[in-house]
Amino acid sequence: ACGEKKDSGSDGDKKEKVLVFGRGADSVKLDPAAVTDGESLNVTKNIFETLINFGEQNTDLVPGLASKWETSKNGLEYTFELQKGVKFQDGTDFNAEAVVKNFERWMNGNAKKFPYFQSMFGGFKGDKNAVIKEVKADGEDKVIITLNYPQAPFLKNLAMTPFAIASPTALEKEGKNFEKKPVGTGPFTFVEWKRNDSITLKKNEDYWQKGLPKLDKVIFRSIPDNSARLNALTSGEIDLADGINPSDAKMIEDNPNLQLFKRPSLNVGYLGLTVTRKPFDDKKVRQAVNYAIDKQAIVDTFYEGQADVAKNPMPPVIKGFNDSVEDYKYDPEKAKKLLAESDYKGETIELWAMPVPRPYMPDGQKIAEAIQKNLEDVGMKSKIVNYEWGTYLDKASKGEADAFLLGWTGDNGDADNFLYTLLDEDNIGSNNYTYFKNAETHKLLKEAQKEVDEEKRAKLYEKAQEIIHEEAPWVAIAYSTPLLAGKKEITGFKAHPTGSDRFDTIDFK
Amino acid sequence: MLRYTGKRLLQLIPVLFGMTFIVFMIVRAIPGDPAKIILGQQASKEAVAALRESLGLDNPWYIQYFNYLGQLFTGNLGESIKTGEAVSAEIYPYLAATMELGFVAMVIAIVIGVNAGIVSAWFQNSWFDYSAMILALIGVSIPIFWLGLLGQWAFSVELGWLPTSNRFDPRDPVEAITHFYLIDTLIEGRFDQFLDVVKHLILPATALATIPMAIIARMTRSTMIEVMRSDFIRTARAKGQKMFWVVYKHSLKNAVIPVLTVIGLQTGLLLGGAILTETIFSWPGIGRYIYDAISSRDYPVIQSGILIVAFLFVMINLLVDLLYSVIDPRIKYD
Amino acid sequence: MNNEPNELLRVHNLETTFFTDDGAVPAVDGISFTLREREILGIVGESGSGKSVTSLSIMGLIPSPPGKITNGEIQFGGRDLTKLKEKEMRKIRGNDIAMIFQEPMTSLNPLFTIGKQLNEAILLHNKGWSKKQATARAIEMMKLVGLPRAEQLIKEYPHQLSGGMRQRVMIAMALVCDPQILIADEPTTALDVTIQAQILALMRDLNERLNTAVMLITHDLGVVAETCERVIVMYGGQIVEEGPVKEIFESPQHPYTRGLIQSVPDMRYKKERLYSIPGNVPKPGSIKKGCRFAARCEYAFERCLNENPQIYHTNDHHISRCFLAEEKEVALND
Amino acid sequence: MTEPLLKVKGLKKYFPIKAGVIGRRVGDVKAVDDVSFEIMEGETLGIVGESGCGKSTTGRSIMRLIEPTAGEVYFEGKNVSTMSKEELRKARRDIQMVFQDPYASLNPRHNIQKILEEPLKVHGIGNDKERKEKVAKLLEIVGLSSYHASRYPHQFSGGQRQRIGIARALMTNPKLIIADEPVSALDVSIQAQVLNLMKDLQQELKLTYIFIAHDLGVVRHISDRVGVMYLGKMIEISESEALYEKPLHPYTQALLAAVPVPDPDFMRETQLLTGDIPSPANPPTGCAFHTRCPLKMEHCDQRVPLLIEVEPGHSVACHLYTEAFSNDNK
Amino acid sequence: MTGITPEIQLPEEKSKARSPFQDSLRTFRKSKVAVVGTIIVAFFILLAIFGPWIAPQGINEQNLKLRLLPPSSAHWFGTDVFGRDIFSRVILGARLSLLVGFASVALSIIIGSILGILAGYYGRWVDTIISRFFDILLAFPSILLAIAIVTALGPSLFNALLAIAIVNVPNFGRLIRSKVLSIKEEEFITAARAVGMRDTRILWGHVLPNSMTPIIVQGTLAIATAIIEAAALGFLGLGAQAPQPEWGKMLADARIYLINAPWTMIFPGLAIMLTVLGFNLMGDGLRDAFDPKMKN
Ligand SMILES: Nc1ncnc2c1ncn2[C@@H]1O[C@H](COP(=O)(O)OP(=O)(O)OP(=O)(O)O)[C@@H](O)[C@H]1O
Ligand SMILES: Nc1ncnc2c1ncn2[C@@H]1O[C@H](COP(=O)(O)OP(=O)(O)OP(=O)(O)O)[C@@H](O)[C@H]1O
Ligand SMILES: [Mg+2]
Ligand SMILES: [Mg+2]
Repeated sequence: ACGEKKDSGSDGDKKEKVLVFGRGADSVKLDPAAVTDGESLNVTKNIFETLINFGEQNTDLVPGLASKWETSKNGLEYTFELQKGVKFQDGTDFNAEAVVKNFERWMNGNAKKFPYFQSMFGGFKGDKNAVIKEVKADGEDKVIITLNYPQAPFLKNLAMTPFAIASPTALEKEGKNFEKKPVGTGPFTFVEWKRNDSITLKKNEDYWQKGLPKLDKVIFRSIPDNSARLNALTSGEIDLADGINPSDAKMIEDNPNLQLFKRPSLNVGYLGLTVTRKPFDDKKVRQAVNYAIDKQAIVDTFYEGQADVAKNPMPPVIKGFNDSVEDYKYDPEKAKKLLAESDYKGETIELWAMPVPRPYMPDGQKIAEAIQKNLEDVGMKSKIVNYEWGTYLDKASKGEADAFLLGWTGDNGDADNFLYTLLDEDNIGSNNYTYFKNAETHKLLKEAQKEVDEEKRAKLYEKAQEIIHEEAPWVAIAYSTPLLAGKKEITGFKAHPTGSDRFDTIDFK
Repeated sequence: MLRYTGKRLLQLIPVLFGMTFIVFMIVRAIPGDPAKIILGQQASKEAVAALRESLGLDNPWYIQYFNYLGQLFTGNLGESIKTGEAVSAEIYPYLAATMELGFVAMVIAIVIGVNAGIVSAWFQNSWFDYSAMILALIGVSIPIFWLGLLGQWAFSVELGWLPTSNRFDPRDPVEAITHFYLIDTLIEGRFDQFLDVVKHLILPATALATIPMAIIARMTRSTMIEVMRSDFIRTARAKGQKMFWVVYKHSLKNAVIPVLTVIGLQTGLLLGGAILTETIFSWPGIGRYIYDAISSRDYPVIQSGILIVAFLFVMINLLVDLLYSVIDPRIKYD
Repeated sequence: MNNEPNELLRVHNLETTFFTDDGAVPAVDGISFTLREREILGIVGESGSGKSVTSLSIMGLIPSPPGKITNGEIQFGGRDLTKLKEKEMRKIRGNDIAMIFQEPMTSLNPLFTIGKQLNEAILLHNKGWSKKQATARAIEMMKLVGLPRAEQLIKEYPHQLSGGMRQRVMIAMALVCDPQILIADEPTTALDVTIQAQILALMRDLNERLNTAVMLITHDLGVVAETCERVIVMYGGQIVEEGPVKEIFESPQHPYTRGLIQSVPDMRYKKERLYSIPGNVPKPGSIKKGCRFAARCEYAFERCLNENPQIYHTNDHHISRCFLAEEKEVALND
Repeated sequence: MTEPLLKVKGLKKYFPIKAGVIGRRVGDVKAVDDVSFEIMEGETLGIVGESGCGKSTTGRSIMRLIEPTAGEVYFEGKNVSTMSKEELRKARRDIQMVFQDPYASLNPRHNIQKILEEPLKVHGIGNDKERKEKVAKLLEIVGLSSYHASRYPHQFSGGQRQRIGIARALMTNPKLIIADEPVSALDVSIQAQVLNLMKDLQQELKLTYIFIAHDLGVVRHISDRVGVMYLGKMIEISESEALYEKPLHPYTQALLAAVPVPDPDFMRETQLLTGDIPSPANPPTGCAFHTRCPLKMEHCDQRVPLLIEVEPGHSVACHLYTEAFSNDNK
Repeated sequence: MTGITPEIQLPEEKSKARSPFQDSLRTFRKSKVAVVGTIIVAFFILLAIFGPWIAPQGINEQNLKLRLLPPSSAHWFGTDVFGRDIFSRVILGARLSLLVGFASVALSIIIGSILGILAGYYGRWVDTIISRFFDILLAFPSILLAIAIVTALGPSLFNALLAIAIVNVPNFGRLIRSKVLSIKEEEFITAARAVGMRDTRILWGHVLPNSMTPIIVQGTLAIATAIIEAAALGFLGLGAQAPQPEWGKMLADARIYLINAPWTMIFPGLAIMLTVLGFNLMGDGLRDAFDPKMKN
């Protein structure tokens, strides 16, 4: 594919700037709307753009392909004004028609084709829960989206990488192959994909934002093992590495050739206590477990300090975080007392340990071992249980675990994406793994979904967090700061809390 | 010969059938819902249900099996649940990667193993014999994943002599023609890239080669010793032939069959060991392809991947069988 | 003495020992004899008496380890073969002294054609010959040993030949370089009687026509009687009797020889009871004291159990290792 | 004349040659092809022939250790060929076998006691003590000592092992012993011991022997009658004296002529045979011997000669005599 | 008893009755390789038995303050990320590895023997079916099959053990089948039949005991392989589970500390290697002793 053969760039004054980014897995498809995995989205983020963008290192909304937008009073109609003079990488004009075509494509799809669309916008054309009613062009540069019912985080959803705008020409021309030959408006153009090895993007010379991107080429290389990836960084085979073990942070900081990047936290790692199962059907037991676990020690040891001890089911950066909730202190005595008062009879519980490292929990196995010890200290025996990741999620979602480690990374930085998704009865059987069910919180969360006023909304969430804290279906463990590491020469890299990074501002010193 | 090949192929049919069945049953027994895994943690219930249906996962197992068999007959290995690609279309680069790695490992194992075995047998009970056999014993006893990690640590991280992982330098990617990069780089006349590919191969191939090398060395030695005791070797020596030729011509050819058998069997070990090696060295091969597919419950990929590897293994052993008759005129196949 | 043909090979006090796990086994324990030009010398003895070890010692082909020539010399062409370097020994093997073995089935390399194996022997000692010349010579020799269709046979493999044919090939191979000595170690034991008769006739014939001296090793007294001129009888690694065939059969001096001759069932007459030597053939090295045969000997007396008899000459060409022969020697000398 | 102890009629054993995917039968090795003979009680029948001519197969087929393809075997008038498995097992008490290889025929893991008392156990004879006594007695009989009973086969020499093999065959007091080359693996001096032992035992215990061997000298000494086999067929059978003095079949003549005689003065008269023994998988047509026969006649390669009694007690299968015989009777 | 030729006794050495088994043991004891192997194996067996008394610490005595300490006099092999004593864990891990090794091989031998004997002795369609089944299982690279099986059963040490056992069944099955077939052809079996022995008795009394030594030899070598395979499964996260101190699992856990704390992975790896080496040496010695044909 990449016709030009260069002589390792040693000669010539204009040295090519190539960034090799090492990551944990290969992408699945390069059609952002069709995938759910971070590794696909991470690449498409650099090829495509969304109407609205998140802020540089937060989830505030800033203009993307839409330069301006307006919301109607009832929250049912959104008007977007588009950037002018933008072209897709294949030369197609970006305009309202293109946007409509994209929406039409999604809305006519199904859950298999566009899973995120289903999750974020309730359904497809004709579905009863579908959020979007219709999308219309209003001239060349204006798009109007009408909703069936108000959705508070609608704009945030739109800012998510999956809803990036693809070239309608390419979509038509490539058909199914589009997922292997993506064309967007983004700073980089797709070049080549070697499965399970690397994806190469090159600079989009006609990118509409002047001066960007700074790199000539970005190569995404998959190196599944965290330590192998770090090895590759140390030996100079890659320039930037994702998924750095907290345990390696110190070493990287000490290494004069490397630098550490911290991704602002948009996640929470927790120990779920399935409230439908003995002994966790007893609130006292759940609270006891909360007292029993030495979260600080866990954070210090397994996150190597690259995390904050958590107290709520969502991280503090999200609007609506209730800071006045007072966390359960590490207090084994109190835990013992509570246990003594409870129905717990000393049975051995199953403690499920996550088999794979995730940003919110770098080493579930080891954390489980530490928790096991904590519980043992207060008289609760546990057996560590392991399943392969897929099975783990599947079984946990069926409510088969007693206590399980898990976590969540926010998609769009909205409280709804944490509290409702993870702890509302509507999501029992999917993401509410603890089967927590509470009439009050249900009411609060439902209300908040339709509340357009930000402040009022925040209050509702704060209230919900208080109840959840008291009911204690989780032991919230940590808000972690996922780590990346790169060569010293890298400048302008800002790791994004959502986990999808734009490489257009990166440069080499 | 042709007839024998045909006969052997025919005999393989029931084995292949059995294999499909076993693989299918094992794969179905793996707990976990692929739909859920594909859609990930964030997916909604509806999305999962819809996907299950469209993947045909709601059918009873025997229907699924017959569908699967039916597809196999038409040469269709199914579609990857994860990528939506036809497995037959996407598997080749992985297969090529493993075959290249395996081939190089085998060459290392055979060249060193056979010669070490020969020299040990020739100079039985010499210091060379002792040290080679002790090394070989250690070689068969060493966990290759450990060896691989140590090698990676020593030669890549500490010494920086060799790359840690993958097949080539991503900054200067090899243009795939056959997906055997050793060949591709040569076709393209890129000698620098060829060297780079070789460098990438050294560590994983050596790790992978260790056990077969040790086993081959031991096997070669013991068969050679046996052969060298035989009457016809005495005859050859009685003619006044040089020991070197007695060893490398008369003995080796006779020792080759058991050694070949071992080599054939070792390919199985190699293909299996590839999972570990490929994980450690991020080698984009079939071992990792299958392993990843297991994590994502990508049934068609697991099934086809295992089957293809097993098929390859069976074929290699068939080839070994056929080679016997080329080497040994006594084995007459019809 | 003077009108006897010249000595070709003189073995003097040869001692070959195997150093095994169970200690040193003196398989050949101080034997001396000579082989003369053009004669057929028979060596008989029961299994384990050291016949093969003697012949392999001469060829310098004792498997080592565990075997080693521990004493004595083998004079051939003015040189002591036990002192020769391997390289010089190679020039003698096949060229000056050739050997054929007991098992025609296993003495040919199964993986090479007959022609190739014959050519190898020819080309080894005829530097500068072309393949064609070698093949021509091979065919000539094959015809000489009475092999039919020699031109086709050279393209065939050993397994395609019957035992008798293979033994003929072995003989042809031994004779291609016109050796002065042919050592035949039980060349017919594995063959059927009718075939054995053919091979023995051939050997006699070749001995006459080519003037090759033959050392014929066998355990069959019948074969000795029909083929040899002179015979050596071995027991427990030693020579117990040596003399002209006629004399040995007519008036055996050693009780063992006598017993051996008597215990052979002769096809010409029916005996009600066969003579039998009581007891078993001892393991070499197991008898430390006295005459090795004493325990089985009906004439044994006190001295036999304590003292190993030396060799006594009962006449100028007949020796016996028995105290009974002492008197005769004394008488002879008187 | 009394009934023969053993009567073999038209015994055949074909080993199929298989080929192809499904193992189609493409031919047969005619290891034993229509062999008939009789043995009287107390008699020794020697069977000789070159390697592969079907001697062992004959011996084993009689005991039904291999199922014969065709033919009948009568032992003491009972048809062995039609016996059930259980009857056959019982019958084997009376027919025992001694094997060629004294090394391979003894289970290396069992001591002599165990090896010898096994036949008794199998047939439920005696109690422990009696069995022990019997083992000791038989060890003495075959010239070993009772203290040998606790040893293992590998601790014996070849001749001793063959004695053990014979002792085992004698444990159940059999009437018939089939000895398949019992001395060919032994040294000459030992061979004589074993032959003498077998002869002594025969007199002592009124045994009947089928003595298989390829050594004509050995056979002459032990047999009353001798049968000569060639390529699966019995080509001559006669009183042993008659056979050795006046062999009728050209093959027998050649065979006798080929045996080396331990006498340097002995002069050979007959011409040697040429050529090799054909394969029983692909035997020559007509008389199997015609390819090597010095006296081959025109139709020898077409017609199979039948075994015909040419002189009293002396039968031969050769066209020389069928012609002569028929001519004589014209 | 007239006329019977007596066996004249040579002044033979008063050798005692020695079974071939005892003979083999003597050879075995004389072989240096075998002795070293046996010592290593015995050492690890002792560790497995007495580990809890020898080990300075328990399996899971965490002390997060003492994490990743390099080897010292207090912690000979250093500590892991939980501050647990690696020395103790390595010692206590011996039990798991040996358990998997012995148990899985025992299981495969039992199943393999049953199938192998059925196939070898009854022949015909029984043989065809069983042999085909073996062929099929053998057509898979064993580790791959084991991985698939464990994934299906769920990762645990027991399931790993089971998977390894299943994967090894055809090896033993085939060995025993071929042993049965070849022993069936041995002359002493014909002799037993000639004596009038029943088939089942031949099978149990002659065929099986004579198949034992190759099984023992192969079994010992298979234990070595099983230990490595279990470690590999542990390494892939499919075998033993935390906090079990299984060596492969310890390696996997230690992998991310390769650079910071190499001792965490050096010692468990060495332990695996040494144990496996011990079994291999012993197996070699046994083979040399029991199967002199293979001896060199
Ligand atoms: N490679 C060897 N290792 C140990 N001992 C050996 C070896 N070769 C021969 N011997 C010993 O030497 C003795 C004599 O053996 P040799 O082969 O010369 O006997 P032979 O007379 O040729 O007998 P046969 O008639 O059986 O061939 C044997 O008893 C044996 O113990
Ligand atoms: N189980 C078998 N399967 C196929 N062919 C067989 C079998 N057993 C014997 N034969 C063949 O039958 C023929 C006769 O064999 P048999 O063993 O009876 O010969 P023999 O006269 O005893 O020879 P030897 O003197 O070598 O013992 C041989 O050609 C042999 O190859
Ligand atoms: Mg010999
Ligand atoms: Mg036979």
